[in-house]
Amino acid sequence: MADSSFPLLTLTAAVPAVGAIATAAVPAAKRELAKRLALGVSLVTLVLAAVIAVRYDPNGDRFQLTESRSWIADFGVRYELGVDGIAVVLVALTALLIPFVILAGWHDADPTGKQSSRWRPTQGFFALILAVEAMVIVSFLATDIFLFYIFFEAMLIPMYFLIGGFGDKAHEHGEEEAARQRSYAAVKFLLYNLAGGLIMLAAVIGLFVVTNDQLGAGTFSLQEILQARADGDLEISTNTERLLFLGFFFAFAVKAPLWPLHTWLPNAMGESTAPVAVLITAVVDKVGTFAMLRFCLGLFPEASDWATPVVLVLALVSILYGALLAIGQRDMKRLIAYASISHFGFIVLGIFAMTSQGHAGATLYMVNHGISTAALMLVAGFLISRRGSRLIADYGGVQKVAPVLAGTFLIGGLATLSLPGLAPFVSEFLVLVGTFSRYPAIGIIATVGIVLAAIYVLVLYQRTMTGPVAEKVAKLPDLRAREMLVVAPLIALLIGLGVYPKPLTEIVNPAVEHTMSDVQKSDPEPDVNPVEAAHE
Amino acid sequence: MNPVNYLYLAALLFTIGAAGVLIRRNAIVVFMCIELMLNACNLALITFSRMHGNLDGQIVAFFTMVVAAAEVVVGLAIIVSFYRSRHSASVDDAALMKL
Amino acid sequence: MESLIGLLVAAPLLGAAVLLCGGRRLDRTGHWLGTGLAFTSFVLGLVLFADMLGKDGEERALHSHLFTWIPVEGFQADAAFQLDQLSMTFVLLITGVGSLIHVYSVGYMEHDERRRRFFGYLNLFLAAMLLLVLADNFLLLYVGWEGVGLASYLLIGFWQHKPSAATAAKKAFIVNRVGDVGLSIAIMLMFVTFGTFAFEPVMNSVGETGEGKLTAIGLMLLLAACGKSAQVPLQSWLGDAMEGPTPVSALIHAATMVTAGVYLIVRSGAIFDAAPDAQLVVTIVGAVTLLFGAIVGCAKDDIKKALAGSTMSQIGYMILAAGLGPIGYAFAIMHLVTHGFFKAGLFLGAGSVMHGMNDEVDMRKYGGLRKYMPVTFVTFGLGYLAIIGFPGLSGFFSKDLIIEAAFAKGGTQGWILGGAALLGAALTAYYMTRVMLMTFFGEKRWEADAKGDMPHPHESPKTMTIPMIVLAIGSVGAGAFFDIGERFVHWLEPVTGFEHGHLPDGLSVPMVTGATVACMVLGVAAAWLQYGRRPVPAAAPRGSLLTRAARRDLLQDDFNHVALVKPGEYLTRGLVYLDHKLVDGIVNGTAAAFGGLSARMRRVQNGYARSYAVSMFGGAVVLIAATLLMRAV
Amino acid sequence: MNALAQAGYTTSTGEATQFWVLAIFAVAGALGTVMMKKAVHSALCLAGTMVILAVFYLANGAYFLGVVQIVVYTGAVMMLFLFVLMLVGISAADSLKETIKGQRWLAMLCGIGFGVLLMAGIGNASLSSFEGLEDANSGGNVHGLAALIFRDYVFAFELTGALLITAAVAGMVLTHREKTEATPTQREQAAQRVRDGVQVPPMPAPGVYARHNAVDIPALLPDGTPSELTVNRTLRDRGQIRDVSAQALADLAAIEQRTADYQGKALEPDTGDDAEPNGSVSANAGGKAGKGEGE
Repeated sequence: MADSSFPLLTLTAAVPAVGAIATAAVPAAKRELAKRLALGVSLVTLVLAAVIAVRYDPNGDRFQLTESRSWIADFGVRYELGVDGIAVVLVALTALLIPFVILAGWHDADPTGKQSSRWRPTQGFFALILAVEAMVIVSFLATDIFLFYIFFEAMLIPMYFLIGGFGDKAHEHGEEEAARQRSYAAVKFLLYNLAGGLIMLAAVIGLFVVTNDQLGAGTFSLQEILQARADGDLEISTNTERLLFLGFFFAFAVKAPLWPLHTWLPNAMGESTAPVAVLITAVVDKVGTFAMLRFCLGLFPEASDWATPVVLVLALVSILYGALLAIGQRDMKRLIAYASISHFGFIVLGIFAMTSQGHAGATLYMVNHGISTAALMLVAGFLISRRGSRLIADYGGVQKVAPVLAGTFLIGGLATLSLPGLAPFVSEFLVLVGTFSRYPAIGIIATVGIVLAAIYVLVLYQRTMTGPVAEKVAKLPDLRAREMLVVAPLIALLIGLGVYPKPLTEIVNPAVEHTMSDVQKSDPEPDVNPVEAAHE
Repeated sequence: MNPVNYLYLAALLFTIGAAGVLIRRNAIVVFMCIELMLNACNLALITFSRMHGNLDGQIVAFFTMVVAAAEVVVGLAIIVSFYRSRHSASVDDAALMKL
Repeated sequence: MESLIGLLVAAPLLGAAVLLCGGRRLDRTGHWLGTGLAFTSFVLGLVLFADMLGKDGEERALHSHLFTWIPVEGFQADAAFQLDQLSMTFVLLITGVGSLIHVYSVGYMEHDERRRRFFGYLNLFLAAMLLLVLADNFLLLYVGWEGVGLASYLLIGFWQHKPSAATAAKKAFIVNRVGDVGLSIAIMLMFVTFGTFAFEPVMNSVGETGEGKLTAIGLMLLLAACGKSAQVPLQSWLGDAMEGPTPVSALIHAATMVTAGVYLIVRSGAIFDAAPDAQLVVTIVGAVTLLFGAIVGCAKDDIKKALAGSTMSQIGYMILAAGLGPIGYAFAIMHLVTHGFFKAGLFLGAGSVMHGMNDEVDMRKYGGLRKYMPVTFVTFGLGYLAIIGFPGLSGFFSKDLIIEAAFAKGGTQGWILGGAALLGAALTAYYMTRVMLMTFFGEKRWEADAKGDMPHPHESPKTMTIPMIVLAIGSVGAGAFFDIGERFVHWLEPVTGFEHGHLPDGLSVPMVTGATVACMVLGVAAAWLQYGRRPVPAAAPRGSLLTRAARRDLLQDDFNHVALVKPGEYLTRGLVYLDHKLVDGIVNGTAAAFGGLSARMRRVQNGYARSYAVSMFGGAVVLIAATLLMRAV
Repeated sequence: MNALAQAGYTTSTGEATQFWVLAIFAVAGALGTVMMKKAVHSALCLAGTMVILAVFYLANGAYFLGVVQIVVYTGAVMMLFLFVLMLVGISAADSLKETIKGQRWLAMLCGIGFGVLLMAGIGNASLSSFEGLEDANSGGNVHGLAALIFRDYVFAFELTGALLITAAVAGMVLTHREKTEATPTQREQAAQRVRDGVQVPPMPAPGVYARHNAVDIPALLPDGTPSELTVNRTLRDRGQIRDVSAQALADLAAIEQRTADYQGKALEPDTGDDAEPNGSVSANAGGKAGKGEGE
């Protein structure tokens, strides 16, 4: 598709940004208005994302709907946006999840009454969520590395306030302990990601220097660098390339998070409210894995190849380690967090398996994991908000008093253990096949992860939902209309994408081929040429 | 003799002055040491102007003197008012920057 | 016709969706809707069957390609169906027995307020099971495979308020997951080896690859089969699965789901034929399990657990047969079908007994029930005769054929396997006679249940008795019908292939048959001596070491507990501790170190202008030094 | 000077000798400025150094600046310093004992390092060649300067003018003390003294009972101990109190001895009535404290 004069991508990113400002400006008394405004804005963004997905032509150029303006001319920094197939689905995922996050957090930020009337937590909460959405979308769209970097880091600020300012009040040791844990989690989140970002900044500058030396004029433009590499104008020396790769990868591994850089995630997800936790794991962290796929592999193919063994082992450790720790948790939100760590391990595995199944699987995995974790975590959040406790031990027999809640929880859980027929299975199996076809041993070990997944999900379900009804649970109301409105579409998506993922794969496949050509890899051939099935 | 020696002298005086600033506690003496440093600079400047054969160095030295005079006025005034409030002229008594 | 295949799966799936999402308004009519849809797919199955009979041998297989499921570079997964004779057999078994059990459940679950959901789950199971047997590639089969696992999980744990039920359900799912690992690895291996995992291309190109890979694939498939069909070493879940409602035990854990493993092995027969080592392992697993299950069945006082042991053992027979290759495939399936009839009948009978006895399951508290529930007695008795292989009834034919085939394998292997099969036959006779005697004969040993009211046994309602009667007819006649003129074998031959086994010299068919009957008589006699002549003690005697071990399922759970569960718990606890102390500790330690460092460094800020001036001056010195160095360089 | 024009590298031996002689004194003066205990001596040393520098200016052909140096610095600025010294007086700040740990050594280290580096820098700056100021000063040094100041540097010149004025104003503002309330009348002072009870009578005059009444000699109390209250506070701060009490006591003892001899009896009973003067001493001490607060 030709470079359209109409800046659709900019608009998509600008709408939530403006919406955030508008929401923040709503006067204190008009709390409901702020909520509705935020919801409306997020829906508009969703529409725009849908338009992008429609306008995107799978068989067209690699980057489409591109926009390019000069920004900081002296350093060749440009305001460059563009989408490839992977970015399209991830932008769609983001735009899709935010309305649910907002709906689920409808009452999370209502003022408790203790504060003065000028206190406007609600406005702040929803404004911050929209701000995060805007930044995430830009970082998915940016094809200029410096632009990406800025938003990759800027994301931390609203997230910091969302975690530290609007945490989960439910804590075994009471309110002020909760507040303490919350600020600890927020600071931990910030420091980890800042550390990663700092190292990445060094690498970004290094890349600029390299391009400056070799291309004459330094550039941050992904497309230009890829072009130059393809034409052989840009020859990065092995050591430099490896250093730069490590600089980028570290930041993404913190964000993703990969063992052993993961410990911020359980704190952050445990202490923040369920919608914010979804925001962290389903939206923000995806930027990390996405960036691995786009920047690490795209810019430094040889270095990626060089680092592959180590990264694969780390991913494998994450898978098993996360699952085992999930089994050992007493707090359901922390359990889901560790489960996410395990899933991120799968995603990284798929990325660095360097097979097209692995890459397609990893991309689908990002989407599916987003949806499934959102479903599970939001339902858990509803449950916690009813009972006021995150401890698994405080529950039991919920299935008897709130069957619908229990049912949705079970479906979310089954999606998390990637039951065939639900979306995550497709991606997980693709990742496993992709890994197995190049590294059989690692593939087999990773497959053990599906047993562990079954254990932590079913143990969680058994302890909370089945058995005799625990006291304080007996009076729990079932899901309300608003909550159904949040959960039902997610479940529908899980089933729909599980049965018919073709629309996604069609968008993703060409981008995957591009990435494969970036890393100059081709899939291993089967021993026996496949005999075409009669009915093909 | 090469006039560079003037520069050596200036350097020496400047150093002595600086050391004085660091060592003495009496604000007035500290001030004198500063004046000493300024004078050392002036000597250097004037030597330069002689070396380069133009008067700009002297002009700068001239301005230095003027500024130094102004500085002395203000500085001494500060010392006086400080003494009024603290009954002391020791720079160590103005240690409010301590954490 | 092809389009009907889709409908076959769609009907129960629709039922599940409607019943589970429908809400309370369906509570009154829901169960009939579920039953109706089950029958719908049964009728569809019959229609397709008739159509299939219209054609001759090779053209009977139908294919219908719905849509491309996962299209990724170099990876094509289709949602496509394949209906050949093998699938057709299963379709008829599943839908037929399934429909009957739906009807039975209408009566059995009458007083359960969650009956609607129960039927929803049953329909879900039917859909998944049909998908499993109709899929034309292993990945789609995998979907059905885990689908039935899910249904089984939901139905075992249907009475979730009972912690034991919830635990049993979880155990069943997780153990099955272990098997699923095998299946998925097998699929990956196929993909890597053949570049595809659809049945036809894989089976056609088996010859073009090495035996090593085929053996690996075969073993992985066997692992999957062990998980699903409760074969050693993954058998531990089946006994606990009896926590579910009895119709579930009848349908899922006797007739259909647990036989999926046999289907898998027979379906991928080509692979096993090319990998003799894998085949050998299959036969060994089968033989071991058939003895294991039988021994467990001999010691259980819980009627359902005793039947579960028997199921395990009978499936052991099937796996053994399937491991024998083309000699045995047809017999395995045949025994599977007959077993589907009589074992389902037996379970339904047990359910009917429990229905009359306030859900009492301990056979020591039964006794003399034949007077009170005649229909149950007769149908159960026929099933009993069938399973012990009473001449003329279906079990006789199918089991006898398997034993012959086992001997026909030839050599020491043949003798060992055949001997095991014979021993199994004797044990079968023993434990089934034991069940029969303890339940229906002797004097009554009823006790008041926990709520203190005495059971007054009565015959079950028509909705329950009719299915039992139908199944009883099946368990009487099916064997003869199949075996006469090798009808069944010829029916399956185009799919599984068939070759006549040749008994080792010194053995002849009548001798084997005679031996089988003799073993059966021996078993019955032993049981009668122990339980028929003298009264059964109300409290179980301590018994021999073997008995006690068998009561504890031959210590399988204890083994798993010691070998897997405990270490796992320690591992997770240790990791949680490490994650907190080590990984997190390093991070927090760094933070603390910086804090302390800065606390020391602020001492420099003593507030004296002069010391600040010194640092300035020092800075100046450094700068000058630097400049000079720069100029010097 | 003309000789100097040809020989572009060295200066006349006269200047050389002058430099070497005076330089020594200049350095000595500078050192004195730093080392002298009393600020007044430092000031004098500094003045000396400045005069020598003025001579060097002249030798370097900066006639105008040389004169200005003498007039402005040695004249005005140093006088200003002495005035302030007189105002502030001497205080404990004068002691050369270092109070900050390690300060002196650090200062020394930095100083030496700085000096060495600076000299090294000058050393390898290869400033061998230089031309004198003959042609620059051809029209007279002052004219040359004036031409520059009022043409090239006129703007800076204006600025410095503004700066000077500002500085003058600042000096006034800083040292000026606004009188907020009316000075208390004698009556009010008396009432105040009675109200706060300490030292009700006026301060004793210096030198009472003392040999002579110099202003720096404290009065002696009846028991002969000196009362610091009677000495001006500034003198007290400077510690410039001449204590003659010992001698006075000796005299007292001698007188009593004489009386004793005269009456021919030993002097035991005298010790008993020391209580009252002791009391007065303590009262004085209190009064001193009271005065301290009153300031």
